[in-house]
Amino acid sequence: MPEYNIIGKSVQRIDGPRKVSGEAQYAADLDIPGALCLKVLRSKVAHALLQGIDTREALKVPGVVGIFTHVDIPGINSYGIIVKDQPALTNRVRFKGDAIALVAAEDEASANKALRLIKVSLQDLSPIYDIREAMREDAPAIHETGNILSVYKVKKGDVESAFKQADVVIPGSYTTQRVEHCYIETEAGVAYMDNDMLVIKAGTQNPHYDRRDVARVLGLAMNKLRIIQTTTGGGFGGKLDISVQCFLGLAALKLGRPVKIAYDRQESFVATGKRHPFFIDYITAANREGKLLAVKVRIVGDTGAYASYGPATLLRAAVHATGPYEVPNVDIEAFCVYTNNPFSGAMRGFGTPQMAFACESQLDLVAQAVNISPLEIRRRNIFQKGSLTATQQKLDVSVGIGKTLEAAWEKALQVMPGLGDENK
Amino acid sequence: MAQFHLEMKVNGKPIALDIDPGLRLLDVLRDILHLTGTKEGCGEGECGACSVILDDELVDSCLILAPQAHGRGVITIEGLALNGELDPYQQAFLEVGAVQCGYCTPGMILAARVLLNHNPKPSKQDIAKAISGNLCRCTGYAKIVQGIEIAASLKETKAGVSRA
Amino acid sequence: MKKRGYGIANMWYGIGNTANPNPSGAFVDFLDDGTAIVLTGCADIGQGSSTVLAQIAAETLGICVEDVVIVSADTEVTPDAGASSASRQTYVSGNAVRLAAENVRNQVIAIAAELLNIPTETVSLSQGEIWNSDKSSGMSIKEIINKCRSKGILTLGHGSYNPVTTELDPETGQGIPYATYAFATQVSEIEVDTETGIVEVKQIVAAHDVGTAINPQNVEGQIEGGCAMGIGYALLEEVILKDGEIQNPGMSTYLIPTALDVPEIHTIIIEESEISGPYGAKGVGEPALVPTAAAIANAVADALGIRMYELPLTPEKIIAAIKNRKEVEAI
Amino acid sequence: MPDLSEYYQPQSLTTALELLAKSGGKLRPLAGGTDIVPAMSKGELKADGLVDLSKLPDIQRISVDGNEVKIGSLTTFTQIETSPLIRAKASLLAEAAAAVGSPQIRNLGTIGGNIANASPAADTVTALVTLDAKARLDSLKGSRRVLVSELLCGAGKTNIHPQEIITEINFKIPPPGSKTGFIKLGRRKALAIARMNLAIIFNVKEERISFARVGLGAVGPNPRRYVVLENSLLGQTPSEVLIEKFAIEAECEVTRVLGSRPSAVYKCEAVKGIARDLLTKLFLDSGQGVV
Repeated sequence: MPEYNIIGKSVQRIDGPRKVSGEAQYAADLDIPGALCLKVLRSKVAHALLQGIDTREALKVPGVVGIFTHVDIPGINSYGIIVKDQPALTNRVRFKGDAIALVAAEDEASANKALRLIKVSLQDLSPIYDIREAMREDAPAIHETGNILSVYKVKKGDVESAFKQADVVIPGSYTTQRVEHCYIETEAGVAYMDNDMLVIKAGTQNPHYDRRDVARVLGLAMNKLRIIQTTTGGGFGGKLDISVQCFLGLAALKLGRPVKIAYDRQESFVATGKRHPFFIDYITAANREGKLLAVKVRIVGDTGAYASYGPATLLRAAVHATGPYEVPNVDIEAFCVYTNNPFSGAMRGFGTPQMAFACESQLDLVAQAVNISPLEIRRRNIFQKGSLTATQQKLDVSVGIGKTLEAAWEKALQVMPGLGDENK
Repeated sequence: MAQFHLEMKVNGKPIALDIDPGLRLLDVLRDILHLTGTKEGCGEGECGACSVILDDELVDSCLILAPQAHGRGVITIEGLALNGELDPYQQAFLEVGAVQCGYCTPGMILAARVLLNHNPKPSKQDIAKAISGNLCRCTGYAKIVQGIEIAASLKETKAGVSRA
Repeated sequence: MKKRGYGIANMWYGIGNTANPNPSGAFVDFLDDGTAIVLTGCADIGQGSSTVLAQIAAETLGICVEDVVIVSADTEVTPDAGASSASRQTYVSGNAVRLAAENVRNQVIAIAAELLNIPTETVSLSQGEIWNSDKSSGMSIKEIINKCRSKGILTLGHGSYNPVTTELDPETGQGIPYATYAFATQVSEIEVDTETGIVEVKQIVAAHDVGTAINPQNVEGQIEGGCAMGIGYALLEEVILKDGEIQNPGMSTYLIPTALDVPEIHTIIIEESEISGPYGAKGVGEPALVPTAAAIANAVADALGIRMYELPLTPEKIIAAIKNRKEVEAI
Repeated sequence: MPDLSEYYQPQSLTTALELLAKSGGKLRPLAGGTDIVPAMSKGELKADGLVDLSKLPDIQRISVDGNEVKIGSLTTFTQIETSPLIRAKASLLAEAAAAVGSPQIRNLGTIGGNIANASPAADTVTALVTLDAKARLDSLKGSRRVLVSELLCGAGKTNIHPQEIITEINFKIPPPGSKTGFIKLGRRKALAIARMNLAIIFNVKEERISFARVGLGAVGPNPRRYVVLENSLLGQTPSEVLIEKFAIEAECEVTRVLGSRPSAVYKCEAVKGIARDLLTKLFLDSGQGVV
């Protein structure tokens, strides 16, 4: 182990002093004199075609400076980190919360008043909230590509014959819930023109991606758009997607005036991505010594109205489905499926907390079936140096699972007196 | 709408303003006085990011109308550091790594200050209770609790320095 | 009646995007007064990446961390560092910053070797000085950079890094999705009230292999925060929909853990050095959360002797499961 | 931002009452504001104007008058929680106040506001109905005292007239030697709305329970006393068997009240847990909660 001067030292955070003093400026703290207030009109229905928007009454509200809809998008009206399927302002509603119109006004009260006066006529489409229904062949398609957005497979060996040879075969079906990131700072930002450069300042996890998609939506050259990340009050995956950026850019560009937007907590809930709810069917096979022989896993993830990070989440879930264990035979399929629910995207763990719940529950059930302890079944199956993963990747260096298992157990025995009793 | 003549002390300074009485204390602090260290997180008194000290007690500034603070004293995070020097609470938070995204930090530090004013030697449980109205999504609270413990000991050693 | 249970869960987590390029770039400008500016696209969203990148730059340049300024996440001046996601910034952007800093360091070393008339292999930078093997040369880094400037050489470095992965076969998924993996084990102790269905997490032990911990306090902070979020995931949190509409869009109805709901978390950092990582580092952001709910669910099953298949483990579900078992047993 | 056309901050009760009387129901009294302010900001509640009671003198006091405790209606939860008098004479009320929300909310929220808000789960209201507390309501026409339990008439509903202000809450100190306690069942340990709450007062004479009061909240539309449960304690000797019997009685009562409501399955079971916890504490901890 080389000796370092700074690596391995708990130096104080370089952003700390400004955060403890209250000086750190988060997006909503930015004060730009003369900035217009932006508000978004969001759909209250889940699935519909937009037939018309009448903004005439709303535009008469004193203080209202501009109202924008899908027809005002100068570039390509779609974005998304993986699949460009989400419109900035939509003409087809796919979930309760989809953005339909953007109001810019001198103050918040006028903007809110205008929101109430915008008349939207919609042709209802039948909504699909149930993922199994969405997967049916005759289900109405939420996007042109069909409702099954992606299927990922990880296969090796021969699972069926392993099941026949196994001493125990244990099935389990697991369900996980939709979760909100709930960072304490909600989405916010400001935008203004700096000569011919459009500048957007916002809380974000990925300014360079923002630049790519905002430039696309606004029809701007990428070098005419500057995204500056403001001090960001948590993300956890929820600030990877575009939220306020296109709205800010559109209004600043169209009106030539500085603009500001801040979601309240409710809008933050309604308008941004969630952790994917998963339905997991998991079958584990092992021999009587508790050595894993095979797993067969089917994962269905509800990505809601838009892809966001859904495909990446399901792919990662498939790749990690075995847990950190040697399993010679695997048959894993993961489906990322559209519904008319609020969209799901990236959240801390990207599909793996869901899989850990299923996989680790299964492991305890197998241990019980072959009458060994939860610790022992893990000891017998964890990756070692040289192990092959489900994708046949050989793990050569830095395989610390053996050490974490032993260290955690040793510490647990010390601090949890009750643990020793039952595992002796 | 009739304006309300609001007089209060903010961080020791007398303030007199004619305001719309529907403004929350939070709105006056942030939008009129530009004290943006006080954050809005939920708008319903759950997260505590907007906590300020009102006459020695911790309150959510999103839960009261500014006129309710009329004639009273308000301390915000900006009122803690003196001449640019951080106070013991702020120092302790930095030392133990109690700050991550920092959005809950001003409220947490003010909660710590109120606690230590009432109870100079709090137990871990006392601290957890005192910050139970301040939600943090980053830290898991452990280092915040530790920071407050350290602030308590710093305060004790620098009893004269404390401006509490 | 209150019943105690213990649960264990492991996890692994591939660092970086899955089987997809996810490069990161960085620039380093080493200035005449011995301070440095690092330009990186990496967004610090509270996890502490700017501090970690400053440490990596300072270590590589042989200066103290206070002499490094990080300019981050501004598309006009910083290179693309990809997303602050996939627990990748310490590993990927850390490598980019390390490479950029090494780039500059090598320039400084070359000039120093020339001036001191010693082989470059024995020259190193540390504590603001030029070292010849294990002895200080008495010459400061500042002096060398000044020399560079007077010769018309700017000490600028750039670096970029993309984790080594392969595509996955579309039918079998075979391939190398990630360059490296973080690992962890968590053990939880819980108490469940068989009448109120309330689960109280009493303690969590969390051992995480993060490779080299560049900043141990930050690593602990990530683990503690991850465990708290995992407790919420296991027991409290659920966005409830009715016909596609969120029924609890607020913090008074969508409940995350308070300071009183998070127990003592015993963190253990395991440093299984990763050869391709910056100074051996991997990552920790997401892994911190991944096994927590699984360990709690296993502990609840241990306490009750009933396996729960649906998250979150609400009091209602626990009571229903206990009743259900009683009915089954009665038959 | 709450849209207000009128805002008053009277310095005397008479002025406040005059304002309310004149407004013909348009003005609303504002106590701590913890419920009204966010509801108005979110547009869930509309009020043309407010009469802010925060500057009224003398309605933030806790005092004893003979065998009666009097609490000014604007007394905050924190003041109640930390009042030596309440802790000594009616510890269940201090415990209930301590169970409300968070420190910030307890510093602002008031006992009068908690009654007027009429939430089915209001923590201090469960304690107050168990104490048979009365509220004093003042208006220009005079004042009246009403049992808190009679003032409440459904979730979010009260019999308070628009011109009236709750000015005081009073209750008789439980008989000497009484034990009292409060327990709350919430989804988390702070900032939780009660799934259920339970308050108990009892007195033991010659080894038998001679006096008993039991209040439950978040079962029906308002917290109230449950005489059946009180009777199940009366005349009995505190024991583990009695705890068991009481828990089962509580289950029966909650089952009867909730019928086939979706929450019934859970609450019927859970009430046994909180009943057992609270009674165990009160029976076993000899010093606990003795008045």
